[in-house]
Amino acid sequence: MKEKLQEIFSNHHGTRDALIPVLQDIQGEFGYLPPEAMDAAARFCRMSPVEVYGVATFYAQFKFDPVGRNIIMVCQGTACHVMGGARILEEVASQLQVAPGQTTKDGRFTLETVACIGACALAPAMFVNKDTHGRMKPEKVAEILNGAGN
Amino acid sequence: MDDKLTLTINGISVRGKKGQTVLEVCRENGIKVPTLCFHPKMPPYGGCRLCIVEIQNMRGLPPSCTTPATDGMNISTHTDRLFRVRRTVLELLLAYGNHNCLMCEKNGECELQNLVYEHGIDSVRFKTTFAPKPVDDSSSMIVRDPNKCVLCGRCVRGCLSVQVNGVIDIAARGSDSFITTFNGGLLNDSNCAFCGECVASCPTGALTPKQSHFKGRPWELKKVQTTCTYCGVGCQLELNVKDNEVVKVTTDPDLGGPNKGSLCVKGRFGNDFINHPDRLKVPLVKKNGSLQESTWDEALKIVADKMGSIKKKSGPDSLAFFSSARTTNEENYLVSKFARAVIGTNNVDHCARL
Amino acid sequence: MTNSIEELENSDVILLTGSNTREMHPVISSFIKRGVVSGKTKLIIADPRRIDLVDFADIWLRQKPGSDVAWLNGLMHVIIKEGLYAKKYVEERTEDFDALKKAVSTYTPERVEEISGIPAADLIAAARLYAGAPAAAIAYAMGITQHINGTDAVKSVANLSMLCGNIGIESGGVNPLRGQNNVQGACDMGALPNVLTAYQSVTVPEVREKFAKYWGVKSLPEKPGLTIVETIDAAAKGQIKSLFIVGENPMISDPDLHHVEEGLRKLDFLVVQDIFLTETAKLADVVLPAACFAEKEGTFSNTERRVQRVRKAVEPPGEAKADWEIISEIASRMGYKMKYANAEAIFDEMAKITPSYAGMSYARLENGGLQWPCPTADHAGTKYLHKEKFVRGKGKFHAIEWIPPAEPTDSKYPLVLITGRVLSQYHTGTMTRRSEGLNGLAPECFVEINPIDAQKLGVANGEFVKISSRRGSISAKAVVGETTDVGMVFIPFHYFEAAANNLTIAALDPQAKIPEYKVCAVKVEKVA
Amino acid sequence: MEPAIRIQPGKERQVLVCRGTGCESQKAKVIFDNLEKELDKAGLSGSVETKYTGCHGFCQQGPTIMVMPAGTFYCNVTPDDVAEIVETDLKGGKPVERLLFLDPKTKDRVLTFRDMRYFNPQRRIVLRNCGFINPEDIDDYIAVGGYEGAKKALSMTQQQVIDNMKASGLRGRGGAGFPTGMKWEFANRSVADQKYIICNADEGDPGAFMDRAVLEGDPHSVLEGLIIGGYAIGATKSYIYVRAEYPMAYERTLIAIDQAKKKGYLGKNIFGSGHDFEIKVKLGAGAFVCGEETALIASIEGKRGMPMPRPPFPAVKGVFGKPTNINNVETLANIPVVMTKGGEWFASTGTEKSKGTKVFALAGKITYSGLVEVPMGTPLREIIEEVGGGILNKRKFKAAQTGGPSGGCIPAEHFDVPMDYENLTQLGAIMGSGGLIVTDETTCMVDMAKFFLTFTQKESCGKCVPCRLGTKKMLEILTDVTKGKATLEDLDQLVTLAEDVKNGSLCGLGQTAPNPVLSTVRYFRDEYEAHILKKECPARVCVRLIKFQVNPDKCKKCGQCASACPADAITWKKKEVAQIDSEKCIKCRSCILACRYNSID
Repeated sequence: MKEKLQEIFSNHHGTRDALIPVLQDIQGEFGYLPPEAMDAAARFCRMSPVEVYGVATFYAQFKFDPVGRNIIMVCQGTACHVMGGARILEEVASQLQVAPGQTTKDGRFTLETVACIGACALAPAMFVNKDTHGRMKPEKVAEILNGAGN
Repeated sequence: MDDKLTLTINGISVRGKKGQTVLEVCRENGIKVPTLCFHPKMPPYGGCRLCIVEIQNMRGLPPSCTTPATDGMNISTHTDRLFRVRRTVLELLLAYGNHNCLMCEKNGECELQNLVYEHGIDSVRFKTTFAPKPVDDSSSMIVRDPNKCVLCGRCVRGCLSVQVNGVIDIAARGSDSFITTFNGGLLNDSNCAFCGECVASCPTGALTPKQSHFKGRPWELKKVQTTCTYCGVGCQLELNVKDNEVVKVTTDPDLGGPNKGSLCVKGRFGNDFINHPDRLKVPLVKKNGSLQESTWDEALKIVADKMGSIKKKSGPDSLAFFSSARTTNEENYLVSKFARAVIGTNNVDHCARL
Repeated sequence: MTNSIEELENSDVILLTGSNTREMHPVISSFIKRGVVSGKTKLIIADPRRIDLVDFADIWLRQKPGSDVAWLNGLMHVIIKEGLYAKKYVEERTEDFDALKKAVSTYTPERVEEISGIPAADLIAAARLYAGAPAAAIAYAMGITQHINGTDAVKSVANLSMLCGNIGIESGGVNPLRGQNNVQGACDMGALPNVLTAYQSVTVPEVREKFAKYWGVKSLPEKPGLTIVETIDAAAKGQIKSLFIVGENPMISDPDLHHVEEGLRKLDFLVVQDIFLTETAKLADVVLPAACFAEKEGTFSNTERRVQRVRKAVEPPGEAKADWEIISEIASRMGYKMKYANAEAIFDEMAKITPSYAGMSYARLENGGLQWPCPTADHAGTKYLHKEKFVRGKGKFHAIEWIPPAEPTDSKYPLVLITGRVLSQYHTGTMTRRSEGLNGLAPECFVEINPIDAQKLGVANGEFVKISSRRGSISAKAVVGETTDVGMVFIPFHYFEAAANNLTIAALDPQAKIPEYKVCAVKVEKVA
Repeated sequence: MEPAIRIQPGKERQVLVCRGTGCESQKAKVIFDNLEKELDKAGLSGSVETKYTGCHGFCQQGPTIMVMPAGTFYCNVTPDDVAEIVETDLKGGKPVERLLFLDPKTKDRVLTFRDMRYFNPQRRIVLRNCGFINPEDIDDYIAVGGYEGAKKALSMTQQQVIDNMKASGLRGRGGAGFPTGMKWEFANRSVADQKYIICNADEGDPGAFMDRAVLEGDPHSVLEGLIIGGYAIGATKSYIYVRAEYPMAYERTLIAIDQAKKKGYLGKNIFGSGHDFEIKVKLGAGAFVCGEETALIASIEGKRGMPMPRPPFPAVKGVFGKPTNINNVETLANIPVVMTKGGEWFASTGTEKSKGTKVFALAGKITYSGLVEVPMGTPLREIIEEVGGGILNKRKFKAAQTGGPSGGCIPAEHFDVPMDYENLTQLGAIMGSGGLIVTDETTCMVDMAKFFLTFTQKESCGKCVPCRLGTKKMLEILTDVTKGKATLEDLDQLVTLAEDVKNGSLCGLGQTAPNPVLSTVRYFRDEYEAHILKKECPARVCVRLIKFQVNPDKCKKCGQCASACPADAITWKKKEVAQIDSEKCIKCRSCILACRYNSID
C-alpha cells in the first residue's frame, strides 16, 4: 500500500486543497478508503487524520469498506422516481439480498443509489459499473445482474 | 483614521468600531442576543441560528456573529419573526436529544437550559422520535454523551482551531452528523491529549469531566482563581471547591494570564492529588531508624537544635538548602533569606537545572 | 523568555529546538500550532526525536544528541557567508562580531553534517528560512541546556538570534521554556548559590551590604555556595552535614541515583518538607508536612516573567502548613525573628529590595499579573526584553567551539540515551502519579527504540528490556517506533520503580553545573 | 438557430453520431465503429466524413444519427442498421424510411430535424453546438466561430465587457437568477493580489442535466465563457467544479483545456493579450449542497462542504480568502454569444426581465423527454404539448415541477404561464436550474413532496439547526401522511415548520427545501386531506393506503393488469373484471401503472 500511496501523492501538491482529489485517487486504487490511507493522506495534506475523516464522511462518494467486484447503481433522481425508480431499487435489493450501501456476501456486488446521473430521458435508469441500462423494468433486473462479471 | 461606526439597534443609535461583528456591537452596548454556537475564543460558525437578526435592506435573517457591522446599519434583534425561528430551533434541539436536566451534570450552567427558559418554552410541540446513541465513557477524564450534543461545533473548533490537536471533527452530514474521533473510535483509543478544551467549550452536558460527576452542583461550588502548579506556562484556572475539596477545574478566557482559557491535561484533570489520602498530615520524626508521627513542636525543636549545633560545630557552609521550583516566590525568598541571614551560607539551590 | 508566549502566534519563523513542546508545554504549543495553521508562521524544528510537532514543521533537522553547538554555528556560517544577517543591527547594537565570524567560519555545512548528521542542504535551507524572516523566535528547553556544553549552546542560540536582529523585537527573541511552575520565580528570588534576588551577585560587596542591612544581620556570606549536584557530591565526601530540602525529590530527579543515595545517607541530618512522603523524604530524619498550591497564598513567576497570584482554595490536610510558615517558625526558633502576617507581607518585603519586582504588589497582580521588569508602581511591566537596547548596553557575541559529549558510545554501551518527560506525568511524579487520570494515561516507564535497533536486539514492541549504563540498570517496556533514530533510545525519568536517572551521568556543564541528562551511553538487552 | 456546419474540405457529406450519455449507453460507440467500417467497405471514406458529437437533446429517441448537410435524422438506430443507412442513404441517396422519426400526431415520417416538432419551437443559444460539433476537437469549435468572443473581449476594457454583459440582461442560470453583469462588477471592484472565477458544474438537482450536456457536447464554450469572465473581473485563475457522477463531462473538459492550452488560449499571455489565465478542474465528491457557492468554495479548499453565512460574499472573500466569482455552466455557455453578437442582440430574446433562452430538462410523464432550449417566456403548454409531444399514454396533465428540490409545481390551471423568473416565483415554483418534471394523474403530490424532502434532508449539510432537524421533522410528518397516520394538526404543524425552516435556515438549500411541500399544499391540499381524512391516496402511489382491489365500476376488463403483474397475483378472463389475490400481491404497483383507467383502488 505504501508504494501505491506514494505514487498517488506524487501527482498532487501536498496542501489541504488537494485532499479530495487525493482521496478520490485512493478510492480509485483501493475501491474504498482504508484507514491507513486516510492517515497517510492527512500527513500528505498537512491536516489531522480526523479532519480527513470528517471531510471523507461528508461526501457521498467515499466508502469506508471494501466494495464488491461489480458496483450496481440505481438512480433515484426525480425523473427516475416518477417513472418507478424505487421499484427497480427494491427489485435489485431483493435479488441481491442487500440494502443500498451494502456488498453481497460473495463480494460480487455492491448496491448503491445515486441522486441523478443526468440520464433522465432514460428513466428509470440503473448502472452496472460503467454500463447504463435505461428504461428499466423490474423483470429486466435478473438478466442484467446475471450478465455482470463474477 | 476614524474607525467609529454609528448603527441603529432596536431603534436606538449606538456606536461600534470597524471590524466588529453585529453581535460584538450588540454585546458592547448591552443588547443581549441569544447565542449557542458562538464562542469568543473561536472563529465564528454561524450554525445555530439563534443570534439571527433582521437588518434593513438585507435579505433573510443573517447571523449577528458573522455579519460585519457597517455604518448606518439598522438592526432589529428581538422581533416576532426572530423569536419564532429561535423558538423552533430550540424545540427541534429538544425533540432530537436527551435533555433531562434532572439527570444532567450540566444542570445549572447549561446554555441550552438557559435559552429554553429565556424563550418561555414549557413543552415541545413536536412528537419526539429520538433514538438514543451510546455514550462514550471510555476515558477516565471526559464523558461524551452524543444524546446531549447540539452540534454547535464548539468542541471541534476548540480542538482544531484553538488547541490545534486534531482529535475530533464533525462526521457525516445532515441529521446523521455526529462528533467523531478518527475512524469513529472511542475517545480513549484516539490521539486525544485530554486538554479538556472541548469540555470547557461545550454549552450542554454532552462533554463533562468524569471526575467531577456527582461531586457538586454548579451553584454549590466556590470558584477560586489561581495559577496552575505544573509547568512554567503559568496558566490561570479556577479551582471549584465544595466542602473543602477541589472537585473540578474550570477556565475562562477572562481570567487573564497567558493561557487565554486553555489548559493541558495536567492543569485540567491533574489536581486530584490534592485530596489524595497519602498526603502528609503531621510531622514525622525518625526514631529508632523509622519515621514516626510527631508534633510540630517536637519536630521543629529537633530541626532548630540540630541545625544550630551542626552550624556551631562544622560552620555554616556545612549546611545546605534545596529550595523548590514548585513553591511560591515568597517561600523561595524566605529559604534564601533563611540560608543566608539565619545560617550564613550561600549553599542554596533548587532544581532549575534538572 | 525574552518575549511573551502570545507573541509566538505571530512569529514569521519559529526555530524550536530541544523542546517537546506539545507534551511539555502543551498550551504554548497551541500558540505555535495556530501560527503555523494560519499560514503566518514557518516552523523549523531541530530535535533528535521525531516529536509530534514535526508534523507542523516546514523543516526538521534531526541532529545527533550533543551536536547543538555545531549545527547552530553551521546556521550562522551559512547566514554570514550568504550575507543574510542583519548588518545594521549587528553594527549598531552588538560587539565582537568578528570573533563570532571567525569562530563559525570553520563550521561549513559539510563539516556540520559530519558532526550532527544534518544534511547540508537542510541546514542551508533552514538558515535561509530563519534569516529571511522579519521576526523569528527561537524557543528551546532542556534539550539544549542539559549537556556538558549547555551554556555554550545557549550562548550560540543568543548569537544566532542577535545575528539576525531578532532580540528586542516583537515576536522574536530567545525563549527558554521553563519546565516547572516556578523555576523562574525561584531563580528570581535568589534560590541560587551565587545570587540574591533579581540576580544580584553575592560577590558584590554593595549587594551584600544592602541585603545585610535590610535583613538586619551583620554580614552575608560572600563565597558562592554549592549547586545541587555539587552539594550531593560534598555530602558524599562528608563536607555537607545537614541538608534541608523543600519540595524537591533528588532521589528521582538527580543524575546517577546511586550516588545521590550515597550522599543523602551520609548526612548527619536531613530535613524534607513536602506534601507527600517522597523517595527522598523516606531517607529524612525529620519530615515536615507542607501545604500544596491550592492551600496557600502567594505568587508564581512563569516562563515569560509573568508574576501571578496563587490563591488559597481549601484548607491543608491535617496539620500541614504553608512552607513559608514552617520556615518562619524554624528561623524564629533559631533566634532570628521572622514574623509575617501573611504571604503578601513577604512579597512586599521582597519587592522593596528586588529592582525588577519593585513596582509590583498583590493589588497590581489582580488582572493577569505583571511581567518583570516592573521597576515602579506605575510601570506596566515588560512584554519583551532588550527593546531598543540590551540591558548590558551592547549585545555581546561569543565565539563558541563545539565539544563532543562526555560519554561517547562504544561497543559495550552502543546506544545513546536521551531522557525526558511525557505529557501526563510531571517531573518526579510526586503529584501526577497520584492523579488517577494522569497516571492512567502513562502508568509505566518505557524505552523508545528504533525498529532497526529493535530487530537487531530481537526485541518486539511491548516486550520488557533491560537498559544498563556504567552506573546502573533498569527494566522497562520497549516501544518500538520511528520517534527515535537508529542508535538512540529515549526514556522518561518520572518513574521511581524504573528511574532513568539510575543510568544518567553526573557530568556537569562547567558553568551552569547542569548535568548531561541528554546524552549517555547505554546498552539494551532482552529480558530472558 | 442552426450552427454553421463545417464539413472537412474535400468531403461532401458528414454523418453525425450522437454520443451523449443517453445514446452512448445504447451502443453509440459500436454504431460509430460500424459506420466507419461500412463506409470503408462502400468506398465512401473519401467523400463522407464521420464525426461524433455530444448530446443534441433528443435522448428519448436515441441513439440518433444525422446526415449533413441534408439534416436527415435517424432515430433508435441499432448497430445492425448502419449497413442499411450507408447502402440506402449515403450510397443510394434515399432516406431509410423506417428509421426516420414518426410524428405521433400526424403519423408521418419526418425527414430532417428541422421539420421536427421537437426541434422546431426551440431556439438554441446555449446548446448551439451540441450535437453538431465534435466536443473533443477544438478546431471544430473554432470553425463555428469559437473563441471569437474571447478575442473580442480581450481587445476591450474590462468595464466595456461588463457593460456589454449588463446590457444583455443575462441572469445566472444556476437558480437564483442574479444578473451576471452585476455579479462581475462586484468581483471586479474587489481589490486583491489574486482573484478567482469558478464554473459551477455541480449540477445536483436530480432531474436536470443541461450542464452535463453542455460540458459533454460543447466544453469549449464554457472555457471561453470563463476566459471572458476572468478577464472582466481580473481573475487569472479558475476552477471548474464538476460532479463526480459526470465522468464523460469531466474527461471532455480536461481534453478541451489541454487543447486550449496548446493553442495559447489558456496559460500565460493568452491570445497574445498580456492576460494570464489558467483553469483547473475539480471533481466533486457527491454532495448536493456544494452547488451552494460558499459550500462549493469550502469543497475546493478541501473542507467539508458546509456553507458560510454571507456577508462576506464570495466576491469579497471567496476561495482561499480571495475575491471569487462563480457562474454556472449554462450561464457561461451563453457568454461567448453575448460577446460576439452583443448584449442588445441577446436582450432581444425573452421577456422584459428575463432575457435570452432557457434550457429545460424535460422528463417525467412526457412523451419526449430530453433537453429543450426555448426563449424565456415560452408558455408551459407549448413546451409540454409541442416540444415534449404531450403526456405519456394520453393521461391527464396534473402539474409540472420546476426547480427540483428547491422548487415547486405549476398546476394545470396555470398551464399557459409564460416561463420566466418572475412568473415562476409568483406561482411558488422557481426557475431553478431548469429541471422540468411532468406529472400526471398517477403521480401523488404528497409523495412528490416527500421525495424532494427525502432528498434535501439527506443532502442537508447539518450545520444549521432548522435545516438539519427541521427537514427531518417535516419528513417524519410527511411520512406519517403517506401512511395515513397524520392528523390535520400535523398538517398545520408541517406548514408552520416549513415556514420556519424557510426563514431560519442558513443557506439556499435549507431556505428552499420547504418549497415542494409549501407548493403542493398550496395547490393540492385536497390530496393531503384525502390521505389524512380518508386514508386514501388518490393517485394510488402511497402503498400503505392502497387496497389493491379492482374497482369493478371502472374496470374495462382489458387484462393489462394481469399481464403486468410480476407475482401472478391477478386472475383475469376475457370480458371479466380482474381479481387480485391479496396473498400473492407484493404491492409493487405494476398493475396500477399498467391500468389506463385508474380502476385499481
